[in-house]
Amino acid sequence: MILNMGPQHPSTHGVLRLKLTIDADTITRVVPYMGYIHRGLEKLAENRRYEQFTPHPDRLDYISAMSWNGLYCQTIEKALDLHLPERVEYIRVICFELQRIANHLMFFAAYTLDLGQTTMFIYPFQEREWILDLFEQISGQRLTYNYFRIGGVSRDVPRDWPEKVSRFLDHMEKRMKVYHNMVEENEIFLARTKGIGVMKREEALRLGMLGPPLRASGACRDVRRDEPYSIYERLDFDIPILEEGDSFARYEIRMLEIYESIKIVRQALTQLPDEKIPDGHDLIKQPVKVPECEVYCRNELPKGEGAFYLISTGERPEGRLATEGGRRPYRLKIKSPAFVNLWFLDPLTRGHHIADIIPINSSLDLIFGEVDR
Amino acid sequence: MNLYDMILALLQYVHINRLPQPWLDVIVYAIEGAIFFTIAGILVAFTTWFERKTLARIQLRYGPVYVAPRFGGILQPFADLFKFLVKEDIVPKNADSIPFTLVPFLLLTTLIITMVAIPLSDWLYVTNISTGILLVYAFFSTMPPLVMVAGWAQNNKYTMIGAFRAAAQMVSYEVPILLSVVGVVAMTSSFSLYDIASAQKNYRWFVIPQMLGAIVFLIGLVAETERLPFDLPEAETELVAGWHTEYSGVKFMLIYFSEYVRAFLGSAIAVLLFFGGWYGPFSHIPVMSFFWLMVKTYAIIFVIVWLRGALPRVRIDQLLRLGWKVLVPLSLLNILAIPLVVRLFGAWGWAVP
Amino acid sequence: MMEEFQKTLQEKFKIAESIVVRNELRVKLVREELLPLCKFLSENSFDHLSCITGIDFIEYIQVVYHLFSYEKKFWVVLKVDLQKDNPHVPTVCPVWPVADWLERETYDLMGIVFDGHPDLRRILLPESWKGYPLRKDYVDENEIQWGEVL
Amino acid sequence: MRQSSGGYLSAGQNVKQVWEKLRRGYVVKSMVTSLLHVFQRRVTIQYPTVRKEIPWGYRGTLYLNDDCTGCSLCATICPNKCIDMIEFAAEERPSLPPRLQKQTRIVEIIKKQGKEKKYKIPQVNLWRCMYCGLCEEICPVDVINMSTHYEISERSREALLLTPERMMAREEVEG
Repeated sequence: MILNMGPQHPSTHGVLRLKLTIDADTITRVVPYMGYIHRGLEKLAENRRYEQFTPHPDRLDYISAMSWNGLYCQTIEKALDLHLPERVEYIRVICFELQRIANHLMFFAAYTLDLGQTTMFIYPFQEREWILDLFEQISGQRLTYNYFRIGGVSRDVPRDWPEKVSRFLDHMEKRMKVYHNMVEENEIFLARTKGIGVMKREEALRLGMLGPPLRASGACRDVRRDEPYSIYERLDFDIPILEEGDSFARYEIRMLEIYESIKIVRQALTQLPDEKIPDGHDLIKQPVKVPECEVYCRNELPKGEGAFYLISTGERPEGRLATEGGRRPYRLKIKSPAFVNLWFLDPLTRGHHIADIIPINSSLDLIFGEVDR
Repeated sequence: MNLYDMILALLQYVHINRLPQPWLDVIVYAIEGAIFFTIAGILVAFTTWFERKTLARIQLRYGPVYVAPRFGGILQPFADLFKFLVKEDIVPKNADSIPFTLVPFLLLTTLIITMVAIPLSDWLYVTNISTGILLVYAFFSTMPPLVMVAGWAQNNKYTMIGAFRAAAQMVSYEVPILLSVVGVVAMTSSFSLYDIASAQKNYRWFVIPQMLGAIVFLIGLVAETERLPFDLPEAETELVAGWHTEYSGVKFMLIYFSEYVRAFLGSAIAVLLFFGGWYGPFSHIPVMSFFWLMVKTYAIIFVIVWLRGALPRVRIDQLLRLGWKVLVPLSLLNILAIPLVVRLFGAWGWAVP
Repeated sequence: MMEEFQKTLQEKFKIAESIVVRNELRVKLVREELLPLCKFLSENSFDHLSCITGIDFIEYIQVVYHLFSYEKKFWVVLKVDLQKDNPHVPTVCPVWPVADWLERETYDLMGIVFDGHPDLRRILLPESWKGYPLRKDYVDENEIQWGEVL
Repeated sequence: MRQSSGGYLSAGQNVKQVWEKLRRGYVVKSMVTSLLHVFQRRVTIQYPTVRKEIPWGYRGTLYLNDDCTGCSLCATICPNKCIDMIEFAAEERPSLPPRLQKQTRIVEIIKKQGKEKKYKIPQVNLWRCMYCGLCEEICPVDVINMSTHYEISERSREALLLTPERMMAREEVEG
């Protein structure tokens, strides 16, 4: 039988359509259809100036807008060969890691909700809400922050902000125990997720999985360590690895990453230098003009390795296709981790029950703004 | 003095008791039924509010507040009722409209009939039927075929899968439920719920001798009423809304209401069978006996809601495995132990046939 | 290390142009050489295909592969120039399975045909879509102009 | 094909497995944890009656000050092109309500330049705005600003058009 799941289905996390071929209760094939919220961001980028495009990467993965925004700014800075003030780098890393925590909490809430544990939807949201409050205080928005600018941040963090963050981290560590009790000590949860959708290390590497699902399969690949960007070299943190590669491991790896992120933010807060940094008003006065170059910049986003590939032709093409003398990208390719990880839905779900598609789909942590772009 | 006598006395007061006996019975039972169903209906409506409010508290939310804000939104069920009544009643184009329309009504009817056998207190009952518990389960088990018909009639793959799941689940959980009751029935040598409850006077609750039976019954109850963690037939993240996906408006309301009727009646039956019925301090006062039954029933409903607040959903194969491999053997074990239990607890004052 | 690798590649394959920028080894080659080179790379620890990009340079279309080696810690960027009117390139799916959807996306938005791809359909746009939106000469007939909306 | 239900276990293994699960508490820990939350403070906010505190620098709807020089920088930076520049004659040029008016530069300029000159003032199509705040940042005279007003749902698109008069009047913003 062919069962059509989505695009309006409660557990497809946005607008994903899955065409399931099922044999009684066993899935034999899954064909995902996406593109329902394809907005053509790559084409959009070709028609925007560099500084104009900064709000748009937020809309890629609206659950971790900070990370995408930062990645975009880093790409342009790499092309311009800009060196940022220390304080900006530290603020960015703090924001990246807080965003990672927020993203994983959101993942966690959605995951448990999909398995029917409605209460666990709202518990992580308390902490996520707290992070949103922290971001709201620095950026003025709660979801699509548009906080980073090419060469800096839109405004310096308030004086008491670092202290608020560290208070949040203390709270977060305490709350982790509650999550542990609610989920890992729950045999029904374990029965639903352990051994479901197993992908072992070799296969995951061969097929090219990304991000936390890959690390849950036992491969230690993290851009923060393998190709350090920003100030990650100076910080001391571990990359959590699990061997099992099932839905439960994909959940657990994120919980471990939250602990690591807390560690990173703590260090960054203590090292945060005090200096005057340019704010958005200063930065926007200088038009961004990228010379002829090509840049591939990637980050470890909460959902995996994401990248921008920027082609700038400088002043070259003129006429209708002009890039305003290097003020617009000639081509900006967006590489999204969720797009790659969605591909794994088919190999992971084969041979499982219909009900198992829910934990597998959720454990990949997909977001369709990013898949469809 | 029970409800029948009260109504009879009332009729005497207004001098309508000169009618021949069968006609008088018809009138009395009609009035009795109306009173009983009104009370039960209000209680079930209250159950929906109780569940939403309790769940909200566990989840750190407020729950309904806007209708009767002073009383925590207790009139919300009636607001919902009006909302459902004014909603558009959609019959899908390709659905088989006659069974589609019939099922919600039949579903609620079968449940309302079971109320006949369930006493809500030592005076508030329609009639004392000698086959009480069997009658209740006979009507409860009309649900799987009705669900199958509904799932088929809606002409939707999700409803069909939901209906299959519902049927499989209910059929496999009726077995342990009925087997778990055998112990209680053997101890009182009666199928009547009124007699079973009456046998638990002086705090001789059957939950103590029939511990195993009570546990099996309660787990089975959660599965029978399709609550989390066993709400697979309507697992909203998998099957949208399970076997009643296409229902809307009044029909959906009937299904929704019948779910809560089942939960409420199931909990009441559990109390009557295992938790001492209406007996409690001062239960010789009629109002108090009703009060104690309600307190116990809502305590069980609270546990059911709490389970919903704490647990994720199991998978269908795990559910069936639990039913057949754990609950059925346990209830059989319980039946095997009856002679021993009767001898042992008979000595301590529990009802012995 | 990168220079050594560059030399090895130049010896083994016909490479039009290769330069080293930062930690990227940018290699330009003809499409006949692509598949053998990819096989060689994947045997030499380049198991991470990060991105496949199609770029419309008006006169020609370029397809770019970003490969990273977690052992050697540098990138190899393969570039193949294709004809504008009929861009064909062999698929790298057998070498890196992750290329499946990346190639489909490139086909969808840029119109590059990957020969031998198991399932080359549009992925983000509907099947009925005409044209390839990321090409510079793409004109959308149904485009809504700003200001018409109100 | 992978089988999710696992292989068959012997009776002894089965009992052992069940015992292990029971020893770990089965689901008791999560049930107790969830029940303990009953005693915690509720986290949701009863929105229309209770409101969250809006921090300084919130990016809400736009409003205008009197000093606009009509430089059009905001219109050029806006990524969604939602700002149009509207031309006004001197006497029609909207101004702040009297209680907010002070002797600003633009008033002097108007006095000096006379009434023939046209003045450009931004108009915002709010339904297209994404509240990125770039117009606020680029404004050289700090005229266009973002308020803390965020309740902007309307029944029509026309109602979302922030004309210069509306932006100057600031009724919604100060509410």
